[in-house]
Amino acid sequence: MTDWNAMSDAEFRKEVRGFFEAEYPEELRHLPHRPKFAEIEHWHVKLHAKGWVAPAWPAEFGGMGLNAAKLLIFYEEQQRWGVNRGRDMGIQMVGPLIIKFGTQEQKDYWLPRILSCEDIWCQGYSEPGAGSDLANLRTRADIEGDEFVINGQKIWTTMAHDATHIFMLVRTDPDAPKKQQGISFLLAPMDQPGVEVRTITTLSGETEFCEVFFDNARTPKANLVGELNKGWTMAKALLSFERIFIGSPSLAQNALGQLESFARGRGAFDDPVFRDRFAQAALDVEDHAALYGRFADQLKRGETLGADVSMLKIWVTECFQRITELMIEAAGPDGGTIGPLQVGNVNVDVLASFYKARPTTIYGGSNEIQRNILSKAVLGLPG
Amino acid sequence: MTDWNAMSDAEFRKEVRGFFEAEYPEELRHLPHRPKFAEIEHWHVKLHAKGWVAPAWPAEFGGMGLNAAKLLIFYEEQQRWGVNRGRDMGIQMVGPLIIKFGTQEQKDYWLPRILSCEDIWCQGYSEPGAGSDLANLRTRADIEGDEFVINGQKIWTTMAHDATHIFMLVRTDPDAPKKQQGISFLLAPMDQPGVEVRTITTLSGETEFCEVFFDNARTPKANLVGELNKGWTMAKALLSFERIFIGSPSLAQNALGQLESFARGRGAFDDPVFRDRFAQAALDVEDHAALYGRFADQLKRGETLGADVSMLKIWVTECFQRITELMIEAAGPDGGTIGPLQVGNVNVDVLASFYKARPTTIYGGSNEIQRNILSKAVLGLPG
Amino acid sequence: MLRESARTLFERAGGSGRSRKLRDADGGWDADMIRELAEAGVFGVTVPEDNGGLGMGLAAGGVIAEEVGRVIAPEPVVVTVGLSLGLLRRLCPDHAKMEQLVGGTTVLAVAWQERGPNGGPAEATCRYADGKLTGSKAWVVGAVGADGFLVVADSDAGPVLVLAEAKASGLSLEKSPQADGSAMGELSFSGTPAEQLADGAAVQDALADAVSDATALAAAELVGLSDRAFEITLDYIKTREQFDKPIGSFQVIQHRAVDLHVMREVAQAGVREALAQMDSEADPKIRARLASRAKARAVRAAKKITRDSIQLHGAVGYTDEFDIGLYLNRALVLSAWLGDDAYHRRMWFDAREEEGAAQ
Amino acid sequence: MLRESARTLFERAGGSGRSRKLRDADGGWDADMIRELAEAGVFGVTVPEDNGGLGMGLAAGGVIAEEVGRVIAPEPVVVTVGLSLGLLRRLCPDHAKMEQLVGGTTVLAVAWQERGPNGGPAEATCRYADGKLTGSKAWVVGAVGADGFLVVADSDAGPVLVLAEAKASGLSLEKSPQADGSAMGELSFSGTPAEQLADGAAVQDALADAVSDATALAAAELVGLSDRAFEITLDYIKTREQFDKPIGSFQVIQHRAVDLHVMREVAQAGVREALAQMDSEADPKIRARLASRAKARAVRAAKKITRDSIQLHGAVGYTDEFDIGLYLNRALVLSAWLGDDAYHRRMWFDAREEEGAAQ
Repeated sequence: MTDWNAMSDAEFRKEVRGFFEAEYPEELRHLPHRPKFAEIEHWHVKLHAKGWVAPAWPAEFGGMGLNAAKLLIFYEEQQRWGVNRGRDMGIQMVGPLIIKFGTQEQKDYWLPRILSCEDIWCQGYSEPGAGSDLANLRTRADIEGDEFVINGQKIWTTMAHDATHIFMLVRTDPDAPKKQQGISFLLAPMDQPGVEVRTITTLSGETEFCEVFFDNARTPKANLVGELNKGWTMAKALLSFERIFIGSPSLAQNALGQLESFARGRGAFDDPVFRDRFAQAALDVEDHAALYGRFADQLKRGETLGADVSMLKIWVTECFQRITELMIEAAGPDGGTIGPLQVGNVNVDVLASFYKARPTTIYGGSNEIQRNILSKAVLGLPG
Repeated sequence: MTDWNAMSDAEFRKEVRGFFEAEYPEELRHLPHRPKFAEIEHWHVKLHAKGWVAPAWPAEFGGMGLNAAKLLIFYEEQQRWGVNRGRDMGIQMVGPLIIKFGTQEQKDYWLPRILSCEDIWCQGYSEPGAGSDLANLRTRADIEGDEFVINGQKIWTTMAHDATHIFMLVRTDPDAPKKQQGISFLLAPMDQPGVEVRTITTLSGETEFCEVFFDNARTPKANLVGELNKGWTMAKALLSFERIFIGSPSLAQNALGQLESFARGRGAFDDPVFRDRFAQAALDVEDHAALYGRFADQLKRGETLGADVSMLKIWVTECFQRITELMIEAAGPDGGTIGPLQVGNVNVDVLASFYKARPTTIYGGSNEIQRNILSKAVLGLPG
Repeated sequence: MLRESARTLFERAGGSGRSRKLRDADGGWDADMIRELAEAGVFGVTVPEDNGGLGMGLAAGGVIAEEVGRVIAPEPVVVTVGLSLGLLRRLCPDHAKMEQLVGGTTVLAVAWQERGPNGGPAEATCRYADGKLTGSKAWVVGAVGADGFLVVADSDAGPVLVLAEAKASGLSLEKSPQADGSAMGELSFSGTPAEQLADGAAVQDALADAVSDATALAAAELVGLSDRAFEITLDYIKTREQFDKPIGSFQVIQHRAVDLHVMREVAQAGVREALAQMDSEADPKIRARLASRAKARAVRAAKKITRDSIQLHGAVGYTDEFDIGLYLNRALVLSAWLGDDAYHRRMWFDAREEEGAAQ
Repeated sequence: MLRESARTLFERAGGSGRSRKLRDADGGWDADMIRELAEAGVFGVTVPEDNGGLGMGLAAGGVIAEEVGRVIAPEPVVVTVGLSLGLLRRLCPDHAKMEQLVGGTTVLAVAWQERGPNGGPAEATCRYADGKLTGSKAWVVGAVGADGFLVVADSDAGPVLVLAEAKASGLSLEKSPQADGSAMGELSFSGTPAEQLADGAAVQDALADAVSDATALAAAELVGLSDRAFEITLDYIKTREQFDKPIGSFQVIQHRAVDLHVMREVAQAGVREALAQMDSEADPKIRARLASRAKARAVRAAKKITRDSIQLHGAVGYTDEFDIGLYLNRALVLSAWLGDDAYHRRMWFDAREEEGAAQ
């Protein structure tokens, strides 16, 4: 087994880049939508054979065992080449959860199935009454004999209609004094009569999000991860890496690249006002990347990231939105047109970018929630 | 006595304009600072002789008795010609207070002295701990025999160092259950041992604002206006006309005119980016004026203005600030220079405008407070 | 009066729910609604009474356009009032099509812009000769469903306005799907027979004036749209609870709502004033400047209000289930049509400079 | 290390209180402080060790400039490190003035821009012939208090860099008072004797590079200023009470504080990165682009942070008694000097296009 961490950063980057460039299917580069598993299965098989499905997992569980520095390089190269992340909820969320809090039996059973994508996972956190206020969740799981019986509803469950399993936060003690208590982490199969999935159509007509209804759905007691009623603390512990990931400059950088080629093709740079606004957006992204680098360096030095990492997400998602708004402006009379707009030999789907940017300030903890967090945890403001 | 209200709007405007253009001293036009009384006394004498000192007061008390429509015209012409408002706290604030809530004795004694400027008034509302939260005021007035004994401190008292009298909100019942209760309206002479005035230097070096300290200062009980402990309600009742006045487009319009002549002189309009930002600012002012006109029409129809008039102040003060920021931008390398900058035969004091615009979002109820008011009183938002 | 009757008409027909259904069907409009609008006098609002209209003026048209915007109705009200009747009433007020347009028995789309090689607007090259059109036209709003096209083309005698029937030979229509479910048309003519309605400099003048009308009316439509989008959002933040209280009780949400409210009020006042001033103004350049003022303001307000409304709705705002997304999408289309805010700020400034220089 | 020693030096001398005292005195600087800074190696930070400097580079200079900004010190650190030593170390590293500048025994201001008839910048026409200068120069920072001037002028041999002593005959200095209490100078020369230090194209190249250095260092100074202005404001909103609680407990105030915080962090990261990249870059055009990136960001952040800080302080922020106004005023001066954000965005974009075209 290769010790990737022993390589120099440059060597490792070359290795990763080489593999992606040689092996990643051209037609899957920079996919504009989240694929169903069937669409990317041929790529997953290659990745699995290479042993690269789970870059962050320890090698003993079948991962690459990358340290933070190497992991960032891996993701940077993935984004650079437009490699789809695949159906990676199992890899990113459930796997680390089980590795950290699971029993030996849970590790032995679930981890190989995640790597092979025999099981495909979705994440059941949000509920209609528990979005920004996640701890307000009401979906209940009551113990009956050897099983949990689940009743309630999850929402914004990404790709639930193409998942075999769901990992979820459920209320196991409705009488706990604080609502953050009495929440547990549960795994459950989707293919059972008590589970119903409905896709949600977004305002751009996409159907990546779902509602999941539980009507006496069942899962064995063995599928409780960690201690009963301790799910909230575990969920928070999982967020560390997620928080820098969601603040990465890549989405904004890609959009900026698209904006630039589109604007150039359409002659929008002839307009000094447009140039000024482009320059502002480009500098916003460039300086964000500098700040991102500061946090990435912290990770590389093995330090834990504090709450201030949230600022990356605030800044970059709002940049991303402004960039896509400039794309619409550059499109002029075509600014309301759906689908790719041709300029020279480039196709840019202006509205797709605009729509993609919209929810980024809402999901992953809305930017308002992030500002609340920074205000209290970083600036130490009262109340 | 002329019945101005019987005139057509056009006739009246002509009359007012004619008088200002013929009589107003050229050297006092568009004064950049608030004058001391001595500086404008010669103008006041003319105005007093004409009977035009108090346009809004009823004719029986020596005013012009203008209705809302005529009053707006009067103020519009005043602003157009750059006629200084004079030391008008007595006219604008104390007079109407006494007319509405004063006794016959108070009317007979004070009103003529206000008109002649024998008494010059300042307004004692804000305190160090009572700015946005005005009802929090702590300056006390305790009855001792025939007098109130005043102890405490007022701040931001405009031109107190050039006033003979102060009208103030004071706490007369410290034990009232709500802090809005137990506040009274009091008139007091400044020229006594218990009153000390200190000017406040602003960040631009001006000294229009003062602190006023009361150390066992005295005023006769007869100087209580209205009922004891009912001052808060009276203060609010006085605000109606003030609220549209503070939202008038004139400050922003004047600044825009200065910006335009400066930018033209300096060649800033050669830059399309500057043109775009100028156009935005100019349209912001133009459309604000349209909205202002809607409220002015309401007044002219004799309607009372609701809380939504606050939106004028929010919009126009923020416009004003943006315009003065553009002036600094147009000044380029002179953007940090104090005093008038010459362009052609025009002198524009860029920094003076910038400084003047700064506190407009703070005084008269900060824009944050205005937004709180609109949110609750107009939009009906809870909490 | 006009406002109330237009609002009642739209609300009775189902309000924005009707618009959603039409979008889900085929993105077209409702012929019955066209007739009802015609009966209410909507299409003839600015047409002189002698020509069968109400003879009221652009400000009255703006009132109607605001109501169209409030329910995001897909019917081509602004296209008809501003463009097709805007051209015909100026160039050939006695043509039979006038009555049909006012009466709602026909719809004509207007085609005058052309697309250049880089995809953006370009010099017009479409030709009319021997009764036939050759060339192409882009960004034709209302093209799908129109009975015919008013086309501005070049001819040996200078600019001409011609009428081509939708089913004329040699005419092809390419549809470009829009965010709101409508389609914009790109027309190609190869020897398409067309009737000449007018020629000479008058055509360019009338076109400029009709485009000003349509621009100002589109601004009014955006004002109505923004107004309703804000109402929907205000209702939502009063009821949606998080952390055990309505999100509208959080100060940050409150102040943002206030800012949107102020923006819509400024937009409404500014746009209405601009339209009223256009009614008492004959100079086409000043009318164009006023139209630019209106559109620059309306687009700016509508963009901000609809985008912030999505954010204030949170995740549900991003779903098709909630109406607010329909308003965002319609605002995208109306903002792009006839020039966005940046474009109109430029036009406004240039017009102002020109007036200043002329003085 | 460098940061700590600079900070200690300034704090021990009285921090921003010292700067306030100097402003109230005559708006000049403190000769003792100049000497102390020189002893700490500040002026020679980018001067090669062979010439008596620390040989560290621009990023290290930026660290010092940030500390200057934090206490709004009036000493001409950026003028000396960026401009006067920036020119001399490139053009005549062995000149005696080098040692004096590094040693803090002399201060030279640099004059290269000229004012045109409309008051804005214009083509330079100042001439040097027969050992004498004739003409005028504008926007000379540090002119009051400088022992001499490095002047870029035209001569028969092309551009020259010359040195004129402050007391030279035929030299007059007009002071233009600045918001921060300092004075900017306008110089007039009529046959003023001056020593030629360098000539030819090298002068223009060195000037361009020195201006890039000074621009980037001024950006760093603004970063330090913004940093401290935000700290002061954060402390204030934690303690100032209204409605019986600290104003910093209101959500609207909190979110605004967060936005300012994020802005200062982005500015700090961006400016530091730009300076570090300038250190490993030889191409003057790329260095100019990086300097523009830094200044555009720093000015934008400083404007927003100092202006919003006044608002967050409320009425007291508008008084001279509170320090926050000093930061606003200093930010005004540093923003205008060497180009504001709009100017540098334009420079940045143009440089980027040129690089793109060259590839």
